[in-house]
Amino acid sequence: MATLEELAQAVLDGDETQVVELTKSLMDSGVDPQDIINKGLLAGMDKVGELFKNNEMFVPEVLMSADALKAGMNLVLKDSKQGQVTPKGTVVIGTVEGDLHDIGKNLVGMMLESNGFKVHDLGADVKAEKFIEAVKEYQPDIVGMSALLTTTMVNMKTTIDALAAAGVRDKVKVIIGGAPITQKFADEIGADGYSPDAASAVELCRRLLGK
Amino acid sequence: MATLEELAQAVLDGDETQVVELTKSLMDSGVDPQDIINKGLLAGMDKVGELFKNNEMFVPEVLMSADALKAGMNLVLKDSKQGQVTPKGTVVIGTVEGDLHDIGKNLVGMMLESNGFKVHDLGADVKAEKFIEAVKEYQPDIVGMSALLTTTMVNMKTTIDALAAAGVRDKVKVIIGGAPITQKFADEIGADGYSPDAASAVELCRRLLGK
Amino acid sequence: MDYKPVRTFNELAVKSLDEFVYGVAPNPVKTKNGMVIGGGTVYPEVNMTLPPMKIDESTISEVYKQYAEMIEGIVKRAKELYAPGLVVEVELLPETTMKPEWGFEIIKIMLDKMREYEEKYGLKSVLRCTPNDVREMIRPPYMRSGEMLESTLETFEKCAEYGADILSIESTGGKELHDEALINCDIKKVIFALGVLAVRDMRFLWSKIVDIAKRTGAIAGGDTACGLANTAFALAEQGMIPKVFAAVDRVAVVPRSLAAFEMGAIGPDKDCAYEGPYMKAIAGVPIAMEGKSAACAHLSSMGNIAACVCDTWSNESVQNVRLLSAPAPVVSTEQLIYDVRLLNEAAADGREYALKMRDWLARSDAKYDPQAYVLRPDIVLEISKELVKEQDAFLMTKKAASLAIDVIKRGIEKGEVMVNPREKKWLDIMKSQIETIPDDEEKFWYELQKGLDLTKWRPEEYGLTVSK
Amino acid sequence: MDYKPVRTFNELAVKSLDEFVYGVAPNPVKTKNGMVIGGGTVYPEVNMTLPPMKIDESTISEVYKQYAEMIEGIVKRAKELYAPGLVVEVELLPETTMKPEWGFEIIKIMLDKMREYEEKYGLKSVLRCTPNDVREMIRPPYMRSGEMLESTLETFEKCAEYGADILSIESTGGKELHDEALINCDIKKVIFALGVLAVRDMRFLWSKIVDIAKRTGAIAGGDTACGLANTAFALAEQGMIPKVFAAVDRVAVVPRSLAAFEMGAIGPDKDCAYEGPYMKAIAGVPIAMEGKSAACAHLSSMGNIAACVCDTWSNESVQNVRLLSAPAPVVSTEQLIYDVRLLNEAAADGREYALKMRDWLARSDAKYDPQAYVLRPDIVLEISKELVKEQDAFLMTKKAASLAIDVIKRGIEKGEVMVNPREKKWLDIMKSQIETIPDDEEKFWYELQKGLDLTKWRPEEYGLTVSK
Ligand SMILES: [Zn+2]
Ligand SMILES: [Zn+2]
Ligand SMILES: [Zn+2]
Repeated sequence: MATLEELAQAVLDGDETQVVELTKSLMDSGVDPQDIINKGLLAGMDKVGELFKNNEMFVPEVLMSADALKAGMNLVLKDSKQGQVTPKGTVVIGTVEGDLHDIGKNLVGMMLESNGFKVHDLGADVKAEKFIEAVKEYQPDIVGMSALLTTTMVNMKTTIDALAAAGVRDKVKVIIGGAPITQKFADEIGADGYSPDAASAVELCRRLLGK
Repeated sequence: MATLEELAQAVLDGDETQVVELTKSLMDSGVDPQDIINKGLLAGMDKVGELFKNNEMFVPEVLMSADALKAGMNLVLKDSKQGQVTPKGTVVIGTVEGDLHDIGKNLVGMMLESNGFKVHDLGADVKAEKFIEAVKEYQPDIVGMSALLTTTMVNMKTTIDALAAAGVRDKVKVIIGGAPITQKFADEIGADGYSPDAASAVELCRRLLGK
Repeated sequence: MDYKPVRTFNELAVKSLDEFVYGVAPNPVKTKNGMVIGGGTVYPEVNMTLPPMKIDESTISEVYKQYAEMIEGIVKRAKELYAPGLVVEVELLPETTMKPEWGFEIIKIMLDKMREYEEKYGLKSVLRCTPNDVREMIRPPYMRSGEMLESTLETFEKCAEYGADILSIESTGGKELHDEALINCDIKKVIFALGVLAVRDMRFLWSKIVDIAKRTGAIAGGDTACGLANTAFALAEQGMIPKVFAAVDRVAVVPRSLAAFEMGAIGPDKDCAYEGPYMKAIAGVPIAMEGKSAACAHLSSMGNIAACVCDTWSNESVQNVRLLSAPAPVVSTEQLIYDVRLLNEAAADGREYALKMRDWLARSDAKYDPQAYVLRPDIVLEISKELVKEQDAFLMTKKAASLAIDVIKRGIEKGEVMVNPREKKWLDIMKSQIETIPDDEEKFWYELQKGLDLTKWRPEEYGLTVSK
Repeated sequence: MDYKPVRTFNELAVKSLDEFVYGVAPNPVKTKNGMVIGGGTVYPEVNMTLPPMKIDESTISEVYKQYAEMIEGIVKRAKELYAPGLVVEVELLPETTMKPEWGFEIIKIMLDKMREYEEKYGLKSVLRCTPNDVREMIRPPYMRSGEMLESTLETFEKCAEYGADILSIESTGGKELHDEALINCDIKKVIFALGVLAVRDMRFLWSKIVDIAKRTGAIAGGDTACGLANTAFALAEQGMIPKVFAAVDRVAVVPRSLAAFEMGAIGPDKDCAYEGPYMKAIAGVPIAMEGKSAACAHLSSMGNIAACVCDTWSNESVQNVRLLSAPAPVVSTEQLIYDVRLLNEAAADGREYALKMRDWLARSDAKYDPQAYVLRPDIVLEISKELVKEQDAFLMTKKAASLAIDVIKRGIEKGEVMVNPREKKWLDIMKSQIETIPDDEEKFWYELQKGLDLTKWRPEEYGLTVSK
């Protein structure tokens, strides 16, 4: 007989086939779908988040777990009265104007998605206006900006100022990251948070939204 | 027959005996005391300043030149209708509160004096109040602060703020220096100038007073 | 249009382990002012960048001032420390590449000061001019035409005409796909990105750069896979991907970076991606490397071993910020000069001692990290020897990855290299993925197509056509 | 009251040039957790300080946070790079010495984290606790009594009780006069300040510190003449005084720094003033040295040669500011670890190769600067051998200065060291000044008195009485 612990472990292992089988089996045994989601699937994903934060899981492993999770979720949601799982929050991300480095930003996006956030990725070399449009369109909880160059990090301030001028600064939390960024810089330009890496970015978003 | 060039050279050489002899000889020949001072003695000292700035003279050599200069000046002033030479400006210096490093500050003081400034040295570990008192008492053109520690440099701002609160900030120019100090920091705390070393400090004072 | 190599390498330039050492390259490069790189002396190579600031019309004069201040500090310290010669690298930023007149002005400021110090004090120095690969600014990028490419080439041309000695770039062909492949640890896509896309783009781009070098008398230096292997390295250092994956990626870029030399570049190769030792072994060119004295720019597990066969020794890049002692570029200059002094002193006692020094540098790091391990001079030669048997760049890339895996596995077995237990399975995963890659490039492309996100890059810019 | 040495040194501890090498001291020091300093391995010694910030009641918790962040970064990187062991030095600031409970809390934060890493990961590390010599806070200072002295000693005691492994200080006895003597290049006053004032104060202070070490089980490390010879060095580096003067001053501090070992300290000696090689030669103690990887703190002309006979290798001190890669203390940790890896690898091949490495380090710097030249191992031994013939510290100081002048002159003649032409006359000036110094200490004091500014210091604090 399948257990919720086994299901959590299968998510942690990133074993999609196993997750699907165990989920089915649990559903067939009449286990409460809420429990399958919370004590099985999401419990496994929480463990993933913890290991990733402690540098004990690699990104591709997290992504595999996220895929396995999704497969399990789809099964439960399709077959039960559970509505869609609401995302933990909505995040708009982008690399600031003039900066082409986007792998760090991409990573943050993927990790946020894997951890249940809805992410809108605006890409690299994103002008302040584009951030403003996105805030108006997607009404995110958080705007995340990335920069790798000392000459583009200053555009983070430009963007924050532009958000303020457009009257939307107080509607979102602004977080920033990238090699030259420090907490001090974040404080100086009036960002709400700074993260030194992708794993901490997930934590930071959770904390900012009180989740 | 002694020439003004020889006198200047003797000052540059820091040769006090020679300076005294040449000055006497020039005075005896009826050379205009103004010329002896400006084209002889001070011309030599200007050359000293230039060489020192270019790292081509050592401090003890500058001090010897200054002594030689003083000896020559005394002769001319004693024996002519020239009044006292007015100092180029008055400078109050000190190492800020909490900081014991004073050799750099001492050096600046000596170099300023050698170059014709009147200097009041308040010592090390100087509290803001002491700077304020000194400004009121000596009415300097310039206040110079020094710090070697990253933990005391912040007292430069405290001092500038205190000068403002005491209503004397706009009566003086404030200059700062010391290993951890940068132009950026000077700008941030509202200092009027920054100097990376003793030689440049003299230049800076001259520039600030338009001399 | 096909960009045919002007040279191919079917045997090693470095004939034996005893000839594989720092300061000496089989094909040294002589600069206009008589410095010989790879001719027996290791030179410091100082690279610097701006502190946090915006670059636009309103700040450009401040930008110039920053570079003037940096170069003054650098040559002054180099002179005070009696540097045997100096390479100054300017990695232009996107803004100063897109406006070639800005980039040119910066290079001019640097060169003028360097010449002044050569005249006044006899300090010999040469400038490596590295424009930014701004083709990436437009997404998906146009690789073979358009304003961005033109700006890059114009920057090269203008700077070379004024006397920039060495032309380099960190070109980004294949990066659109490689980034994604890295994060997913998908070695198949890595091999395609490097062995097909990156190689094709290198051949295109370097045919242009070599032309410019010929026209202007500049030296076509080389092109490190910074955006590729160095990204892998940074991700591994942060614990995002396995170090074994980064190590394999690093070896897999060899055919891509070799393409510059196949098209006529002659070195010194650029640092950053640490593939230089392979370039030296195969093409015999002198190489720039970076290690512990680049810790200001990034931490690494290759601080010493990177120096084993270097010809210039670099700090990667440092911001113009003030440290307690001096501005950071001056600090880097000092550290690099002391590092090369030591290397050159050992070599002055005879080749035997240079080899001893090399082996200590290698031994001190090789065992702790697979990325360091694949830089061990004997392993570089062992892998390179197999690679030159393969003339097709795509197959060479596949082979490079495969050989790297085998070597690391063997190293683990022999106890020569430490690999975290949870990384070991990735060696097997990579190995079995590689086995499914066909030997035919077109076939591979056909197979992969469906799984690729073609909104991110343009196959036609790499001479590829999409089926159906 | 007279503070009598418990040990005297009338022959060299290092018997020959072939025994004078990094990592190995005649009298190694074993720490509580089993690290042996001077027992064959060179260890990195990382020293860090706060970024720009105020220290008071309102910020002290942020101060603690800073130290916690720094030590975490340092031990984490040391562990990742498999450091063979680690020395962490905390130079407490005036504020955190004057309030011993603050200094204690900082030391506790560091030690707790270091112990955690030893337990969890087996990273062995020891802490060197260096309070500030706050006696200077009151001008003219009380050297032998008062609140300031008590705070310093209480800081030592509290930290040692909690487990601080090594006790050190950069004491400032004699500095009141030495500063002025330096700026005027007055070698007579230098010799008085060092050979009379500084030596007397060292004997007083170190009798106290050695007592504390005995009571607490801590190791009485040593006391570098930072405020003295390092000031000379900084002034010379800025071109304020001749380098030959600084070089002579550096040798003249030897008897002063030796006093710590005469009073019972056992090393490892502290870095900064570069007199360590003389301590090792004479007293046989292991020594900390700093060189190129301290360029963050100060530039120098001794980047390599400083490592010749070091037992720990230090970065002097670095602010907790963020560089592109990581916080600066982490960057220093990495650079030091790579430096010592190389030294230790060479030594692992046998003494013969450690000596080779030492000689390359020496040769690479010795010729360019007299301050480097007087650190050449053979010259250190040559001068030290003469110094131990002299039992009186004042006469030894006079002799040290005189020998340094002779050696530099000979070096210039033999073409072994480069000295700026306008510096040469200073060697003669110093030499003739020294010749006028009487051999009797009291007589010298009597002669000098009139020319001294006794508002700056208190003769009675050095056991001296003013005539008439
Ligand atoms: Zn790069
Ligand atoms: Zn680079
Ligand atoms: Zn010190």
